[in-house]
Amino acid sequence: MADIETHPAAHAQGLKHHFDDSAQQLESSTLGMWVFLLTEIMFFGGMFGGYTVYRNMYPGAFASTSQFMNLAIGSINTGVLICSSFTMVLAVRAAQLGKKKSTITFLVLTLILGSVFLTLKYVEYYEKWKDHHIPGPGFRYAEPQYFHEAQILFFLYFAMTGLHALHMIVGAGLLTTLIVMASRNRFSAEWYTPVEMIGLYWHFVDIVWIFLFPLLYLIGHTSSWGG
Amino acid sequence: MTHKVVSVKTYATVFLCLIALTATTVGVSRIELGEYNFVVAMTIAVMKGSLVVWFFMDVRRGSSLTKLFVGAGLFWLAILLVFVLSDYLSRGWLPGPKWW
Amino acid sequence: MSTTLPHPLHVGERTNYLNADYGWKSWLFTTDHKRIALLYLFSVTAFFFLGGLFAVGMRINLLTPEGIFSHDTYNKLFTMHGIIMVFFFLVPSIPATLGNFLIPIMIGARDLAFPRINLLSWYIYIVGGIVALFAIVQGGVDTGWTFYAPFSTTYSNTHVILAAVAIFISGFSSILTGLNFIVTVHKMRCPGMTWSRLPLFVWGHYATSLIQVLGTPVIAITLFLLGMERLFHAGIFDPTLGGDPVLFQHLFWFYSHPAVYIMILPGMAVISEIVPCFSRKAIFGYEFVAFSSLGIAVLGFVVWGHHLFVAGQSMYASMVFSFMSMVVAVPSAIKVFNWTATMYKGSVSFETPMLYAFGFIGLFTIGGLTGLFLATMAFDVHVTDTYFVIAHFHYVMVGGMVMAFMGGIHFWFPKITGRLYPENWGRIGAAIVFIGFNLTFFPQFILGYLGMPRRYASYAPEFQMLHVMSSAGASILGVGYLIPIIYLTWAWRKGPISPQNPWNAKGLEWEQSPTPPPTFNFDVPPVCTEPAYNYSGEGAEVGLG
Amino acid sequence: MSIFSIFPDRASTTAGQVDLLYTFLMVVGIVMTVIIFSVVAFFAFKYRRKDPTYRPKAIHGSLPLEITWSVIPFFVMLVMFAWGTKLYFQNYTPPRKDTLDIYVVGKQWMWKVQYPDGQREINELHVPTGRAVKLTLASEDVLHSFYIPAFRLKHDVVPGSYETYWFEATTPGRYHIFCAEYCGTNHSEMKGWVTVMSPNDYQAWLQNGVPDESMADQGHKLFDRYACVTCHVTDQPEHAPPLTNVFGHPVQLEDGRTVIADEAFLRESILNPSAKVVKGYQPNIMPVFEGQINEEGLLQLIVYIKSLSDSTAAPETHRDSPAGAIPPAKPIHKQ
Repeated sequence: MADIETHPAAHAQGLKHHFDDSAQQLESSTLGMWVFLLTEIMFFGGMFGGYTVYRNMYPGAFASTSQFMNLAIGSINTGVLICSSFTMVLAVRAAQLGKKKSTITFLVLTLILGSVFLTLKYVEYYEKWKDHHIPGPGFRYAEPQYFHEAQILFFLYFAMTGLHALHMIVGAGLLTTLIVMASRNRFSAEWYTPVEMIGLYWHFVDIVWIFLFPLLYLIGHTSSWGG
Repeated sequence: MTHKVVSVKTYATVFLCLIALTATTVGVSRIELGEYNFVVAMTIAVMKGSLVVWFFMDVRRGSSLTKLFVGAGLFWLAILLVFVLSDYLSRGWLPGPKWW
Repeated sequence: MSTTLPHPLHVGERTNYLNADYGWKSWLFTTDHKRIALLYLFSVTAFFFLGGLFAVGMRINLLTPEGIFSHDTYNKLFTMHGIIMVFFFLVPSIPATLGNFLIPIMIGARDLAFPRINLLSWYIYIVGGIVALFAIVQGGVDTGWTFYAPFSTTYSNTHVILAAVAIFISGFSSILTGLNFIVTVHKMRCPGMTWSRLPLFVWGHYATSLIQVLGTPVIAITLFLLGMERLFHAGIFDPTLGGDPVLFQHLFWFYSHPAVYIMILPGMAVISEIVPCFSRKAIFGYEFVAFSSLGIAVLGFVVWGHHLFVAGQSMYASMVFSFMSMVVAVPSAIKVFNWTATMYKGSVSFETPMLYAFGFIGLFTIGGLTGLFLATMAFDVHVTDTYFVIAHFHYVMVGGMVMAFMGGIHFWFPKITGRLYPENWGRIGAAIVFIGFNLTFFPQFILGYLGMPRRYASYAPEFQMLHVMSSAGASILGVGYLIPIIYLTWAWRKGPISPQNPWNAKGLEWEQSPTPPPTFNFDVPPVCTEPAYNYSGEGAEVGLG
Repeated sequence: MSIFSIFPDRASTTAGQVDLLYTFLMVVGIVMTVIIFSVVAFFAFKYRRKDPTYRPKAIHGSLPLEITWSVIPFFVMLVMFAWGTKLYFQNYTPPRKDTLDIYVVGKQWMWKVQYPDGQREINELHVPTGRAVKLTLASEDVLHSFYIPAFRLKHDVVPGSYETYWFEATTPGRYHIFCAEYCGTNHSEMKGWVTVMSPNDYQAWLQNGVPDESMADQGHKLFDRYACVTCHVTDQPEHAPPLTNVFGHPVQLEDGRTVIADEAFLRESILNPSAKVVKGYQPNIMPVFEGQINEEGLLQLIVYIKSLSDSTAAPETHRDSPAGAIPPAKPIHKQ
């Protein structure tokens, strides 16, 4: 019956007492991360639902608001995020190989690209603020017939991109932690779970943007779909 | 760790695909295709998302359990969107013939 | 006792999770799932009695047609009753207490997969609870627990945002608990614990966790939008600004309907343990009971529109939702039939947990059948938003869930505390709860069909008799809940020491883990060698330990 | 209503149908409950523990049984579903013709009722027996629900849209109206009475006085007051779409879609004219009337526009209300 070792004589690096071995712990962490991403899908899903309903309800207003989205910044930001996903995946790869220095380099690069994204997002928000496109009492809109609808759509824009940006900020914090951990030699080719997990998170945030970008910036000027 | 490391070349290819798809979607959006702008944009977004999930997030080599959970996420998202929309899209329908 | 017990020792002679460490720090910073379960047990019990106090206020108010308190007070009473009971009692009740305590032991693990996240979830729950209490102290909320827009976004002058924040926060506690359970069940099972040997308690909680993980984020985002709307009045749910109030209801019920399965599935999970144990017989149709839990979890997500039959939802969508609501009743019916069939040719005894299980089966049957009534659209048009719905909901939630909770607490009381509770007091308490419950809520079915709308601070005089009956029943029900609190508290301190397996029950938690369990649950690494509920002892590999 | 009754008063054709459905549901429910209770009780008694050491043989299940008790209830549920759905569609689909249209506006915390001939009431609704009555429900503020237990009918009143249901009253008497959707502090005070009268009594009630003006007339007045008349002129279609024979007909929109000009379309076109622009016209010409006309005024305008479309009558006749058979009467409550 003792076909498992309860407490391996030498605890592998980072192995918690309640796991049998590192493989079990890694699998658990990975599964846990994916379950967490599942909740994230539904979290954004609620807003995608609201977006879908209103876009379907007010196609004309969508056509109108899309002209006020900064397509240049949106496109650049998409590129920036894809680059950051690329550097992230390289960081994970370096960690797998136990290369401390390149792990740190790629993590730092990811962090920088994330910050570039957030900075551009800030510029975009600032533009919206100058144009009185923030929903609320100060909201102004050029085409009066779409005033209310545009306000709802800008509300959704801010809610969706704002929550996305919040996830980016959290991600930046996590990356910083990783960089510190890596520089303190906490990772090895045997144990680099945090890098991998935060990598998954970072890619997920990237995917959210991959969908936000066309929905908010690109397809506004086409007419309605479905009914 | 039993995981074999993926080559930089694979990652770079995926990365270039993603950039190319982004350029395509931006470009296509400048062409008036009517209803199809939406279809094209969403198809490209799904392709990009799949690339990231499949290669960067390594679902490709992940366990079937991971794949199951990814599928579950998409399935439930579909439930939410389809059933909410089912109300809005059928609201305008006139009451049907008295088939009873 | 047929099985040889590996450690026939007594409390006090050995270290267990309760006496392994002392002092408040050892509790507040513990990562032991059993201690966290107890932290949860005390907090949900406190919220249960707080929510109960609000119910007492409501039943007092409804003694006279004019109402005893002001309308405003009554509106706040039922709102806070709903919020506290749903989000701070029913949702965490069984999973976070019994589930937390038992799942690792039942599957032979030393702890949940993420012990620190488990502790974090309790702290998040407490923070959410404190915000809710703060909202109450500040003057409360008067929107009803459903927060329907545009009343909640524009018209209510109460602390809607605070209440929404409280629920938002506590939602994350629920998500983290669910996440922990899913990973634990997948990855932490001991050798021999295959999926087909998993206790049904674990199956039920697995299904519950799926709903928690997939549904809760949507209520979080809905309440986030509600709060933002209240702050900025962008109009997303406000029809005067182009928004659609029905969208709020869709998003709200996308979580809140599956949430009632979050509440009832763990109850069913408990009953699936109790019935075989007190019938001395394997559960009838194990696979059907197990998969019906998953079936409920999945189908439960496509029925929410039955809350919107009169809300302006498209008739065709209503039709689909009505049909799905009928379908989701099938797995629930399967469970009831299988529990009943389990007793066939068994050896049934009538200790307190079994009495609660009987209560559960009976009341859940009534609650479930009236749920079918409500899924029948033309009937729903008449009784929705009346006391019929209230009665139905309480039959399922109080008659079902709370009965199961009480049954589970009694069943595993020896495991948790290492002591036995007084059996006769337990039986008396169960009987009083059963009688009080029916007196309280059965009249409400009649009230509902007669047309008494819910959330009424005052009502037409002809309804008074039934309301007084209901209030009288509620006072009996209240006594029924106080009795167990008293004798269980006493038994925890002074009750007779329990043997390892007082019920002669099957399952790793009784057979291979000492009572009460040590910090890491097992003295010897557990191995599962037989199917669950192998009460007849067939095919077991003998000679454990 | 006797205090021991389990059925509320039955005063519409629907009530009996819903009660019949309820009876069916009750029978199914009671039969199921009795079966389960008695089987549980029987097993519990028959197989009660006599010998503490007795170990019963395991019975692991039975596929035929599982199928039986899944499929039979499912078919019973299908009957419930079909029956309930049929009745639901029937109650929420008003007959196309010959209905007595009554307009109800919910407002915290009262019901304002308008009749086609111009009468107005608060928290009172008068209807004749033997005639299909169609209610159009609107809300000034939050969600309400117009609930008449004696008719077994309710529908939420959703701000921003019109909801309808219909009934045919059968039994004269006075019955409760409740607001069933929680709407704030005095939700429980938002109730009233529906008075069902025989057709003769109803006529007498209507003729209680001479009406000032019908609902369409009131709408016409508003039409003049808001200067709609300056642009919406029948013989000059270049400024604005003429409104004759618009109601109930398909309208081509500027963006290519076609919609039916129903109450909801008219409502939206008054409040936010540029939301759906008729083909051949410019947006942003007509002023936005959002926040300027209350729900009652809107209903009057819509009834007026409807009256322009009654193909059987001359469009400009104001007295031509949809309830044409009923002679004009005096308002009950002057406001």
